[in-house]
Amino acid sequence: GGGGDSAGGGEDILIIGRGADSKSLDPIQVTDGESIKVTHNIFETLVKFKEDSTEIEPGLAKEWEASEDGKTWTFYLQEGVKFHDGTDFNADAVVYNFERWMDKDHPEHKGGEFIYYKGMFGGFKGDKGHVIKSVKALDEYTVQFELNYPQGPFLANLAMAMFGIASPEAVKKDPVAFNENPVGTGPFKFKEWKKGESITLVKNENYWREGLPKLDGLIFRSIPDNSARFTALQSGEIDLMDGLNTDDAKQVESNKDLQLFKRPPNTIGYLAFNMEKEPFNNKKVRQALNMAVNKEGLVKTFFGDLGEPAKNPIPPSLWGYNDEVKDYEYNPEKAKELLAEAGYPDGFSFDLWAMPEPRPYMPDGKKIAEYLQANFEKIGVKANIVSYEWLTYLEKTENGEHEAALLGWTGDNGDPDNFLYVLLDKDNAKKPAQNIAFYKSDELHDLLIKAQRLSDQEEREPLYLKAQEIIKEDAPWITLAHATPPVVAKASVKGYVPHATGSESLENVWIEK
Amino acid sequence: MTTKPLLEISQLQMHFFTDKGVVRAVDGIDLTVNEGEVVGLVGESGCGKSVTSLSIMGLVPSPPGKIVGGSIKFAGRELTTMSKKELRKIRGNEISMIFQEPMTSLNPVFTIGNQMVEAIRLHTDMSKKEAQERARDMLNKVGIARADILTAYPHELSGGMRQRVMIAMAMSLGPRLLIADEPTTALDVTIQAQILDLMRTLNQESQTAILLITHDLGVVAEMCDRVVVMYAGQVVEETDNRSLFRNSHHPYTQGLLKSIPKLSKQRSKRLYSIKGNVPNPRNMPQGCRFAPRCDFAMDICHQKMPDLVEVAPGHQTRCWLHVKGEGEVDLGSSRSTTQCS
Amino acid sequence: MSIGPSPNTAPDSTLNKSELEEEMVENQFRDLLRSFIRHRSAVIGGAIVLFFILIALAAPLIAPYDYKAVNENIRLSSPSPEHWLGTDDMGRDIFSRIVYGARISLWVGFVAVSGSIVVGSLLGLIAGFYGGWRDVLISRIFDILLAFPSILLAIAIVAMLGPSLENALIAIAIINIPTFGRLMRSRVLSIKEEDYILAARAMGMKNGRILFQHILPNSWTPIMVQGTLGFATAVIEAAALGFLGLGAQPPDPEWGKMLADARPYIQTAPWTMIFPGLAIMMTVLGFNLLGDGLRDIMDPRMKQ
Amino acid sequence: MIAYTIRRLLMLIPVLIGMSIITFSIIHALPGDPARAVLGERASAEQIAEVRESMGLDKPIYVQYFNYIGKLLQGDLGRSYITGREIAPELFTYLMATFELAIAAMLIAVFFGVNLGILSAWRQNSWVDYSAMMIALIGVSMPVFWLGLMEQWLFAQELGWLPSSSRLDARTMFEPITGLYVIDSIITGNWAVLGDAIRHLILPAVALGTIPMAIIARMTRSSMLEVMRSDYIRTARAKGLSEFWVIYKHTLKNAFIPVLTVVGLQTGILLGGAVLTETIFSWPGIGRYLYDAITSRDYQIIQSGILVVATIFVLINLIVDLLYAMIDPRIKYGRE
Amino acid sequence: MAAAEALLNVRNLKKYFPIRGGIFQRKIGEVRAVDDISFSIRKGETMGLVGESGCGKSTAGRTILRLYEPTAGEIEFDGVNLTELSPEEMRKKRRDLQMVFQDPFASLNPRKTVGQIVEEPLIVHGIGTPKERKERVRELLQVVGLDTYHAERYPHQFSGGQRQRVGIARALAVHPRLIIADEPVSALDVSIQSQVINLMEDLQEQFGLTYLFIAHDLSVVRHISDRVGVMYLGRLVELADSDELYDEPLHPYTKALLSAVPIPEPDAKRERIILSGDLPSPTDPPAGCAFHTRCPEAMDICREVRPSFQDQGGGHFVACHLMTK
Ligand SMILES: Nc1ncnc2c1ncn2[C@@H]1O[C@H](COP(=O)(O)OP(=O)(O)OP(=O)(O)O)[C@@H](O)[C@H]1O
Ligand SMILES: Nc1ncnc2c1ncn2[C@@H]1O[C@H](COP(=O)(O)OP(=O)(O)OP(=O)(O)O)[C@@H](O)[C@H]1O
Ligand SMILES: [Mg+2]
Ligand SMILES: [Mg+2]
Repeated sequence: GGGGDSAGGGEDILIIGRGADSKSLDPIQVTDGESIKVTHNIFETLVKFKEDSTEIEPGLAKEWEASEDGKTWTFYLQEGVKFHDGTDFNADAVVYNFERWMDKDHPEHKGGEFIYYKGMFGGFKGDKGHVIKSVKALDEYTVQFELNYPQGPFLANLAMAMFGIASPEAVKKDPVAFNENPVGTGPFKFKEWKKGESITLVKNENYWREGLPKLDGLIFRSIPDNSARFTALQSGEIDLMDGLNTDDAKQVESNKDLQLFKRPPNTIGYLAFNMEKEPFNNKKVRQALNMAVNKEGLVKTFFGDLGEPAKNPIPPSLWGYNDEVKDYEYNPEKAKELLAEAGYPDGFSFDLWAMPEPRPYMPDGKKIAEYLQANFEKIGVKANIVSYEWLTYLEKTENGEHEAALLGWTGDNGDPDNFLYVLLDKDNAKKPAQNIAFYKSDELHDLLIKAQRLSDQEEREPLYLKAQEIIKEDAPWITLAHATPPVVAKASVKGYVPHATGSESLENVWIEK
Repeated sequence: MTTKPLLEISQLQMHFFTDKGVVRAVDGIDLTVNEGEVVGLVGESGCGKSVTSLSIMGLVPSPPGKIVGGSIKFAGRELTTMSKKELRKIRGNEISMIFQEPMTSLNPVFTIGNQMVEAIRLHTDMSKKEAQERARDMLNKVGIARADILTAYPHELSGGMRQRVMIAMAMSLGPRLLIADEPTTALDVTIQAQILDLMRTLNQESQTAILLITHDLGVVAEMCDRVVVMYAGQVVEETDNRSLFRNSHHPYTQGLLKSIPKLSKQRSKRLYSIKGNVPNPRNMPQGCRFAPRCDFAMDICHQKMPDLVEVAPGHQTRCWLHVKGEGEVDLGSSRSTTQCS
Repeated sequence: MSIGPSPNTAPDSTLNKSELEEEMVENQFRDLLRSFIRHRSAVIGGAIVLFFILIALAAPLIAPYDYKAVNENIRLSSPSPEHWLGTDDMGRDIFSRIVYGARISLWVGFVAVSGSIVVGSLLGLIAGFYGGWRDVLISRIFDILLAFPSILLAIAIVAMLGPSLENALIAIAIINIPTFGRLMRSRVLSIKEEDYILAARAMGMKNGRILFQHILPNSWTPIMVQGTLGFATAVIEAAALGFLGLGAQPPDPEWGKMLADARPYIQTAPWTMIFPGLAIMMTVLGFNLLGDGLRDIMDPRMKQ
Repeated sequence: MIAYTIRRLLMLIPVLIGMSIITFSIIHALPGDPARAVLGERASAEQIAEVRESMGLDKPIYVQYFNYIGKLLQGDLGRSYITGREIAPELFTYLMATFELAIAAMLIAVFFGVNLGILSAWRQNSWVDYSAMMIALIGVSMPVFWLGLMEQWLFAQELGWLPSSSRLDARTMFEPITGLYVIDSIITGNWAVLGDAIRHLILPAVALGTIPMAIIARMTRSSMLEVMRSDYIRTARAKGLSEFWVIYKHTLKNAFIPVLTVVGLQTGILLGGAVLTETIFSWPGIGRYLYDAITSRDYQIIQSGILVVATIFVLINLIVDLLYAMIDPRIKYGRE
Repeated sequence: MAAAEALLNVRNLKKYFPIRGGIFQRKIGEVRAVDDISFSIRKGETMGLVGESGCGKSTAGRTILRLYEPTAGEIEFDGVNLTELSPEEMRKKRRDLQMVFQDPFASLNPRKTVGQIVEEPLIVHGIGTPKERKERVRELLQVVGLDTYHAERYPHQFSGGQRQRVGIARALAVHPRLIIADEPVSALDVSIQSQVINLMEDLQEQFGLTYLFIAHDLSVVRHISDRVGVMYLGRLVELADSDELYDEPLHPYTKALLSAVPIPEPDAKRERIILSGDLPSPTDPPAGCAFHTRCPEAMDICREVRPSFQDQGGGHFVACHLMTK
């Protein structure tokens, strides 16, 4: 690259290549991964996930305690922390943020959607399922939460990057423009946003953790095309990137100047049968189709080393994963027999819905559909591939307009409930449904509800193990793969640890000279 | 008037080699223009008048046009073999040309002044100012005294004025020969009268020889000293003005003269008309090219092409009736048979 | 009078009786055919087009493999005697896919262009012939459609109707309507002023007859020429939509979609990208050559 | 002329109203709910309903339309549904990126196109003519996205001569003024950035400029040939002018008029139609911006963006028409 | 021609074409192409109309046929006021009024065979069965001196003179009573021109046709016409019997026009009147007498008062103040 006013002149700036620009830099308004990747470095949460797991560690709160009934939580805040605009971080700031998020009448709530708040804490103030009753500042550095009822993953939720604490002053100044001028307490300060091109963050010199961040700045640069982005990495225009083409991974491995990271799998990609429709209301049909799929081949083709065949709906890195479950074997012959038993000796034809866009859990829905199509053809089942524009796709599948549809899920907070209940419980099979298989098993429902009410992980685990067996037998899905999204960096990038949730704060990263 | 030949064309053959075959647009014509003389070139549409004039200027589009024989001598110099550069020196300088369409012959995007000065400066070493002076003089001479004429664009002038500008431009370097290809055909009679008047004056004042191409015999009668009649790419008759109208020899010329309604005469019952049409230039009749339309055609006419022969001093005709002592025939008494296919 | 024959005064207009007899045999069609054959670009273009049409028709005979047979063991293999143009990321034979793809591209071109010709010409005819408010209205509609960035309009239409080959086809037809409409309108406007139309009126002819007997038959030549060129554009537009994932759906081996699918392998397997692109280019080139040639043949000014 | 300009500008109004109606209808016919687009894939039905209400999407379409137009008349392009940001400044940056690309492409196209066309016309029916026209024909036959990809493959990947994406090297810190980087870097005298900006421009501009270049070459040729056949060129030759002058003075100026139309039309098309090139070269331009808006159902952006692009398109055509009058004195608008 | 009854009476006919401009394309002026002309044509006679290019001859012809809607005035054809007919009535009426055009190339549809072209008026007016029509076409072609096998050919296969014959055959097909011939021979070569003129004269005799013959060639008009009208800038300036007009022109414009015609007689010595300047624009015709700007005899009154078109006796009409003095 050319020289010029190069910010790199002696400074350590990490340039991160990614597929799309951010939509907003106000973390609470953010629903897309690309936005979070940036805000994660500008904002901090009360508690946070450990660098390499979903365990919780202190963040802006150095300590916390919960009451016996789990309904009162008290957080003791770090002292001497300042927002990037120089204002103080304190209990009032925390209260302000939560009030803004949960109170629909709050002046700075207006015009925003606060989707994650609503999703994780059961609605807003006054809503029936709302978790947080009140947030109070006990003193300058102590905040107390009163909950309406105990919530198992409460802490894990608070650790989500969306709940980064923003400077009240900055928000008040202009709540809408805030998303273009984010002010947090994080290791990096917002500097510039060239729309569609790049976002530049610079080191927060007053960061409260000593010696951090190690870098002088971050540049998030959008390069939509995977190949182009990889080229840019190879030519040194960028230092680190995600979204690598499967087949380029080999090149990375053979290139001494590059290193490949695999983000711990936290996803599932699946093909859901609409069990409300013929012939998928027939278990044998679903099982037969399961047997028809050459999962190894599929993963090899589309994920390469960056994914693994899935037999369960939850990724293996999660607690409660049942490794005992045996997947359906790839056996077209047997599948055919089974199909005949089910009353379809000559097969049948159906619409196979495929996602129009790459998602983290499925790099290319349409191609995978094509692959499945070829697989099914071998047992006499004809799949017509159908696709809609992404939002339409979601809407239609939620309403059960499909016969069989590809979809997937990325975990939010490292809890099996976040996969199994959300995606497969009969509670969620009401249109518009998250359970787009419309799989309604009372047996499973009982297990999942029971596990939800328990707060002890050890007690919950066996219930989830059992649940996975039931699901495998009923085969509402073909579980296809758990993707391990790759991150490639120059060999000189050190201290980078990809996190399962898809974004991380980069204060520990440095560039070796 | 001198009789020194200025332009001598002999046996010129100019053919077009097109997709559909060879068009012998000009097929062996002879033509002489003496200094200071006005020579008329008449003939029906498509007989090769324009091609002849363009051949003199070296402006026939090539390909497909090609001079395949004959010579064009101007003031003793052979034009057909001359280099392009030398030819360009003569063009616009010693020989100038004006065209039929006054509306399209001037470049619409440049001013009159620009276009005139360009020509003047090209052939002289006048300064721009001098050239402009000369241009203005010339325009005055042709009767355009508008003060702003030099900065006017062609579209701001009427057809008659444009044609005057063309004449002024052509005359601005005092050419020895002016070729005028149907200069008034597109103009109205009253304007035509103005232009012809102007040309006559110029010819008399500056002794510029004029080759006047037209199909209007009236114009010929008024303007020319000598007349050359063309038919289907060939000269069929050449004589002085008076004897053309009084004593033409070729049946085509005679027919032509008789088929024009006369302004002076009272309404006559019928016009004479030459039967048939001009032959297809790709497919000329054998023998005399006029034979298929000729009321007096003999066997020989259909078989052999007659030569251009002198029937009287300065009077030549291409007709079998006038060779081998065939003598003149009184055409006036013949019936007019006019219906044709 | 300018040198060179004017359009209507083609030299053969003056015929003798015997020559007329000759020309009798040679009707206009033969005349056209002859100039067609003389015209190199038309012939080459016609040959390319014909070539692709034949390929499309005989696809099952020509294609050595099933165009949708997946085989992950031979994915991305480079051109070889078995797979002349190599295989794609699912191990499918690229040659076979391109051969079948010809069907799609030609089909899209044909249907989309016919659609826009029919609708466009009709609108243009009405606008040009009747004038007045109809002309204002229709011309404004054309203006509006033209002012839209056409590819975005196509994208929006496909987004509205859902991505599929049929919808891409509709979108392409719609965005090309003003091209034909305007051409037709200007043709009609100029023909309307021709003396033979005035003659038809003077003779007491009704509008409908004037329109269909006189104006239409004299307008279709430029429309057909433009149609051929439009065919080329339509093939590219279809490929562009396919490239954006808005055209043909899998497993249809649409060329643009093949290109999009091949994008990740631009470095590792460039052949997946080169050949479908060449196929598009050749087809489009064929139609462009043909259209150009036809235009020259039809346009007497271009005649030498 | 002024009356003409004003009339043309007034004529723009029905076109723009028509466009706004069509865009409005299309986007409301788009399946998929913008409210959902705001909320993402995990939204609940009642959330969506709420958002619809807050966005005014529950009102009858014509009410929505008039609301929109009302704001527009006050110069308010609205805010993005999804990010809540004001559209105008954002649109401007994207537009400038596209402008820079389109201008570069047109410069390439005009320079090569016109000269190729002249060469071709001048040496009509020679091998020079044939090869120039073959190049032009291949140019129009090449899908721009394929050409772009091939360029990337060859010049960025295989040869590594030029960068394959973006407008500037990511490490380059640069404060844009006009948003046209080339201009900005010249203004600020920042030559390194200028070089970088130009290097980034080359590949996409060539890809984008190829089709207009080919069209211009063909147009120039046929227009030159036609003019060369005209009477006044014969007059020019009859004056004894050399071939060079005949072509470059007398023919070109006349022949340029239809070429200008093409230039205007193509510039307009490039401004809105560079979606594919922008996608391939990661160029943050208006085409890509609108494409993303369409796929993410950002009604406001689609609506306002398309209107702006269309206005520019029509304005460019108006400018071209006015330029005619400069080249061709016969054209005096408004006096006809 | 004895005082036969008038077939066509044109009274105060005007045709103005609007000129639009300005911001709203409003009418900002008008071309007074035909500006108040009156004349009549008797059954069986040929009336000639001459004048310089752009003076409104064609417009007059077309307006009479209501191919252009008249701005004002009356056209009475055989007792019927054409201006009052509905479009459909007018369409039917066209059987009686036909037209022959100047350009034999442009006035025939290049995609129809000659047979179809000649047959078409018959179809349009619902005359005869297909078989009868074919027969009539054959007959018509013979009448105009073409061979019947020509019916199968296309116009481009004919020469100009032959095409003009086709145009005449087409006009004759429906047995019209009046033919307006708009410069029917101007595009033809002299040798062909005489063929067509002879043909038209023969047909007139044969079918008792009435002609309005428009031309700019004064010799041709003189040859064919019984009476001649001279137009200048949309107005009739003189109208008289042909011989009288040519021998005794009264209007200065007519005089100048006649004197300007080149005569194919090398020794014909004439007093030539060369007019200065060009035809003024019909958008902005001079006040008073339209000709005063070029008139060698212009007087003060000519600049102010438009002279009336008056009979100077014996049906010799002139619009000139010199006459009214
Ligand atoms: N460029 C050309 N290619 C082929 N044939 C041509 C070309 N130019 C002229 N001709 C032919 O040459 C012949 C003579 O043409 P020319 O223009 O000299 O006729 P003309 O006597 O000037 O006729 P007019 O009175 O109509 O001007 C015609 O048959 C014409 O068709
Ligand atoms: N459709 C029209 N719209 C506007 N003006 C017209 C129209 N037709 C004719 N004119 C104008 O009316 C005037 C008379 O035209 P017209 O064609 O009647 O003249 P003309 O005497 O037939 O001339 P020519 O001898 O050239 O055929 C001209 O100034 C012409 O420009
Ligand atoms: Mg000529
Ligand atoms: Mg006329």
